[in-house]
Amino acid sequence: MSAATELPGLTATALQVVAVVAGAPFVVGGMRQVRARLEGRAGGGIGQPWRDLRKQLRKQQITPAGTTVVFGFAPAVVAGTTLLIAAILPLIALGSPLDSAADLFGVVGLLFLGTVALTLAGLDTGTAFGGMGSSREITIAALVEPTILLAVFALSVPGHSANLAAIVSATADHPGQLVSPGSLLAFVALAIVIIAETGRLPVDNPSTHLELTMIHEAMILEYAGPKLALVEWASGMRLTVLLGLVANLFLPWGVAGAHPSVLAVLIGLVAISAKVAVLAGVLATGEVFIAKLRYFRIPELLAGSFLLALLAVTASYFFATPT
Amino acid sequence: MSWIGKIGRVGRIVEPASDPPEERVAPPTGVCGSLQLRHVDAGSCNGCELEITGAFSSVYDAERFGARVVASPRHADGLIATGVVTRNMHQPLLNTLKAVPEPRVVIAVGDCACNGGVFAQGYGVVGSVADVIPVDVQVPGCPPTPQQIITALRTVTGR
Amino acid sequence: MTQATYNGVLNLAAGAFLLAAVLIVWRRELRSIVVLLAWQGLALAAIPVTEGIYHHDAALVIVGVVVLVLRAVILPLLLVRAVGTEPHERRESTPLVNTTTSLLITAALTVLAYAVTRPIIALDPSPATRAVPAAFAVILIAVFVMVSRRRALSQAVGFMMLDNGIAATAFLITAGVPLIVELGASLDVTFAVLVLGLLTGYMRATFGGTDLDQLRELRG
Amino acid sequence: MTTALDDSPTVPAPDQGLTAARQARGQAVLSGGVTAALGVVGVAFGLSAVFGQSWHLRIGWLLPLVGVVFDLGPLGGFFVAATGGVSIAVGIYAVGYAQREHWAAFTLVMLPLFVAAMLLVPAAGSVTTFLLAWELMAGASLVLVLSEHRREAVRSAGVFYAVMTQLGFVAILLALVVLSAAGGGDAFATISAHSGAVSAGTRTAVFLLTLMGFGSKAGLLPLHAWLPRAHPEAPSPVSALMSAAMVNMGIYGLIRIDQQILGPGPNWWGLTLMVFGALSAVFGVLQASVATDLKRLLAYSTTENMGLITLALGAAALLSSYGAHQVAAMAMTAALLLILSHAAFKTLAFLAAGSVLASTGLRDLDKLGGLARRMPGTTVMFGIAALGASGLPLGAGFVGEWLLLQSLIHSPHNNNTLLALMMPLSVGAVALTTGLGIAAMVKAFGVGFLARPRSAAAEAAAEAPVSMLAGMTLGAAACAVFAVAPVALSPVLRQVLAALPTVGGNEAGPALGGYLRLPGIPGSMSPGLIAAALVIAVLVALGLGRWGWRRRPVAAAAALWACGADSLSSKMQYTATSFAEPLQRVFDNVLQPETDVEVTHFAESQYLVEKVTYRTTLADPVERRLYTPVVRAVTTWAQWVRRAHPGSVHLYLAYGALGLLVVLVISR
Repeated sequence: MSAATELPGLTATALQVVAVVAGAPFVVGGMRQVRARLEGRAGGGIGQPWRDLRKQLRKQQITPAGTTVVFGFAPAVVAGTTLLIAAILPLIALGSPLDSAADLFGVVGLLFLGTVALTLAGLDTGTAFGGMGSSREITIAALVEPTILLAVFALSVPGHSANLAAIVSATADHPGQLVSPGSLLAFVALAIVIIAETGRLPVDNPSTHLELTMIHEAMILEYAGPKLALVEWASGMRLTVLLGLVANLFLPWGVAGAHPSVLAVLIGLVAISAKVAVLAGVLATGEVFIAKLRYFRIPELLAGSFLLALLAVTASYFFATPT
Repeated sequence: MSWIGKIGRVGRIVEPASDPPEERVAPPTGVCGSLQLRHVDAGSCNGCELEITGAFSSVYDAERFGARVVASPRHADGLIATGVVTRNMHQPLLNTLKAVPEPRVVIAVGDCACNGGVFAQGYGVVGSVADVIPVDVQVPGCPPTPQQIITALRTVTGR
Repeated sequence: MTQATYNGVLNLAAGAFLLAAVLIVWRRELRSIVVLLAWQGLALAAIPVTEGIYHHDAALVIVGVVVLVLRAVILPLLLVRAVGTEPHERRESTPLVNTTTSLLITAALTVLAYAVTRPIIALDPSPATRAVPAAFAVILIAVFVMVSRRRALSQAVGFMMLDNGIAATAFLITAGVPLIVELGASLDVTFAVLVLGLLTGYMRATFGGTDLDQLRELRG
Repeated sequence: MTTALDDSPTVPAPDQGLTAARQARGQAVLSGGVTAALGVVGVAFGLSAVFGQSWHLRIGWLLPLVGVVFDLGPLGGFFVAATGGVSIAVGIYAVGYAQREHWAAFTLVMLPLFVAAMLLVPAAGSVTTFLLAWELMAGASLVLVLSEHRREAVRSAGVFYAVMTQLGFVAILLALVVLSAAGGGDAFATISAHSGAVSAGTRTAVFLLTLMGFGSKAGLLPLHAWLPRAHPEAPSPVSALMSAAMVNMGIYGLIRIDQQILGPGPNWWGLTLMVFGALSAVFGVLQASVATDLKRLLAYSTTENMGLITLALGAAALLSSYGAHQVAAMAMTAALLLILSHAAFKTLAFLAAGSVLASTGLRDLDKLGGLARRMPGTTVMFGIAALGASGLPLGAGFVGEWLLLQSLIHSPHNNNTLLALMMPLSVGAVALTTGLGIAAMVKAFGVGFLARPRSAAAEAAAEAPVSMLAGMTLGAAACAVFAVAPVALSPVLRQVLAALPTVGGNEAGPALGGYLRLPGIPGSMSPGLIAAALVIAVLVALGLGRWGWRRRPVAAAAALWACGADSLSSKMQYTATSFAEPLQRVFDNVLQPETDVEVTHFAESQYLVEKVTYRTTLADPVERRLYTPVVRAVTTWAQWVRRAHPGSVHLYLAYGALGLLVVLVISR
């Protein structure tokens, strides 16, 4: 294909990345705002995370004694993997130039690469809390992996491929598959593991001040200024990207085609923003009603989601409706 | 489900915001509308702690002005110190201030923090917070009301 | 209704049916277990109603409505009444098998159900029979619940799940059972639940709890 | 022999110190050089054999009756090349290691012998030769394991290893004897020619016996127990050779005998392989994730990887028995890729662990830490190895595991219960293995190399000498190639696949181009492109982080945040034990740890705690459940046998006579 036809795909991808980078803080702010309103407060406003980021980016950078390059580069790696995922996923348009370079397994791998980078940074500080957070985070990650891969499996059965564009377009072509038990179970399982992986309630409390209850926060206690900004930004982007992934896997409407027109790209942008906003709102609303789970009850939750994913696979195998 | 109904019935309980105070401390660069604070109890009677808790509660909601209390001083833009500085808390207070990245503010809350209050010249007391570290904002009162604390915070956040 | 929607709704009902069973294994609060049971009754009722509408069979629809009223409304209400008034009765005190293990066992049972019902599907691969494994899995899970729970009430729930599963299998394999049979079965269950309610009441009066382990002390 | 064993590894007296040192240096260079040279030869022969140049050699006089037959085909060539590659790295590394550790001359001699034996095993063209080479390999490795025989742990490990490897040899011996009897010949070629005539019963017997024998060599459950004992106790270069090259011989045997010679078997063969593979993978990685001994952790990770490879082999066999040749080819490619990548990163990991051991004398992760600043080179090397072992993108193991998963999820399942049940479960097993593998490797790298030293020995660590680093660099380069450009391997893999009857023809395999494309399935992946894109993305992220840097105050270094206290002691860090404690709790009923907590109170008041001692021991449950009873039974039986040995010559003569009589009567 010539550069002329290739261009829209690239622009759409670039727009995707820019949208995630710019939008992630707003997603976080929106969720905080929803929570504040439900608690009867006024809240800091949707733009608050952006203000925090801007301020952190202008603050002094502190290198704790005895930390190595691992600690220094972990934030960039987390953010980088997330940006790459944002470039791969079909959020706005299908034809990402990286689409054939990494399928859903690759995306999961990149996600875990970011997690591992941050865990190593937590261990690198050599503080008690850092190690504690890393240990907890890696344990949850290890237990999340089976569920997430089985969910991928279940999703890849209808489209006969783990390639993202293939899955999305397959769902878009046969919306009937959405009401099949397989995809419903897969949706629930995926939702649980995404909550666990992004450190939301009931697995982790993102707004806790008590180190002993922390998981994600405990790993980044030593970060200050710009590096902290990068970490916070990255975790916001992770959440955004994963919400977008779920949205387009199960509601693949409004996604532009491989070689879209400008209008289609705009529609795609609006659509994904709306979907992510709705999902984030639902997530935040749900979080108001639940408390953090005891750490050693989390395996129950993950075992349950594993079971759901397994059922999803078997269901999508056996319920295979003659089409 | 009944919870949602309850939320609907309760509605907004936050006090209406008064218009921002005129006089401003020179805010740390970049700190416009966003202020993370690490709280240090240098030897307080916990009266000020209760009021601070109130200031960040649903009723006064300091968060709407961009102020937040964080766990790690590395994440903070400054300290919110309460109580007279006791001998045992002298060094920890200095350590905590050292751990806060520049630029940083120090907000002393309560009479004890400002001038020693009733504990001044106590045998276990080093002095007021201002005697130990440079203080940018002082919130008098024993204890100060949440409203006063929020006003002080707003002089820094500028919202 | 078209073939596609029929497939979709039937699969959905079967899936929800199975999901409810899984969640019943997962949850511990007796009250939420009962609520889940009501949802399962709803899913169960959806099956004959769908088939009735699709095959234009009025009797099936009526059966479905009866099932709906009985299993989604009356029996859960009875059970809710039976749920103890004192707070420590509200939760299933630690089950004999811990939750994680029982979830994994449930997975194994489901897979087993799918495996053993292959011949039935192969016999006549219609959408209805293709949903049979779910129903069969619910039967197995129900047995497991009855085995692994302590409280008399959650055992009653298990018993009713068992009956739901049998009914669902019947609906799916034979295009619906006669109205009178269904009524008889449902009445049996109703009486069973009433009796259980009474029993639990007496047990609570006698032992101050319905932990079935304490029944061992009845041995002379 | 005795002189060699008595040759004590102590620093010689100062007067002839120089000459002795020079002599030791010369010996080390010689031994390492020969090893590396053997490796080069192996790679050369192996590759040439892979690309169709088949080597055939018969030495009649070396063995009576049958002679020694060497016949190197593509499959054998693949394994010879892999072994050779490992040997090159180990040989170079050994030059420095042997001097540093003052290896005995005997060990120096045995190292090249061991490599030679391993190179001969896949080259063997007849049953007798195979058994000869196999026994040579086993013996050499045993002697090398015992090279630090003065430590009690080494001796017990040696005994354990000797018994298990010999039992495995017996199983293989029986299997091959039966096979050659049924196949009507000693040469593999003849047997595979007549393999159609072999009866089903014989095939089953051969399969089960080989599964036992080769499985024990590959460290599959439940015959894995020698691995976590022998590998930690052996000198690290030897551990690398054993763990990266020797275990592969078990896999080679499984492919060669059961799939190439016996041809495609019934589908329960594949099923059995898958089940044992999955069990070994999950169990191995579980033990690795709670292990605190660095080399023991790596040994268990070997069990895990061999399990994954066996799982892939089984999937290939099962799928091809259902006629899904393309997917089967994918699974087989995954197996081959995993073999190569495992060889690469496991060599590197053991060598890095070896230089840590040499410099600190520590294997216990709970005492290590802070090596990143003291041994930067080694740390980077181990990091690359750990990344490869964790199966993440940019790691050596990623491509193989990706292919394995793809082959599992794309297996045709319609109207086939077995596949429809087997595949999701195996995907779950593989996924759990990957997840726990990540945890284990993060623990090994993060606790062992990052953070602050947890003991004086770790505090005093120093970087390894150049030759050791050079050896490791080779391994690291291999890891990088497998991780980023598996395209380099595609011609080799295509040749090997073509030589395997069970998976379809030449074109069936997945195309390992710059893009990794699956045959007939919309699915592709490009590790190189991912790597490049990730680098760009990280740079972009760094750019985001520099936003507004002009307005910042100058960056500063500060002490760790100690919650207001003055300093953190390194005792406050998380150790490997505490790091793995949540996992140990979650998998409590699988691992069955024995923990006991003693709380001693002050004499004055029982409310004041003086000290708390927490002790937890993680014995291998399989070992405890399975091996202990067997060993007990054997010992009791041995007691009975001893009764028959009163030591009187006449009685022994009588035994002989009786035996002769019996034989005569029977053979009448």
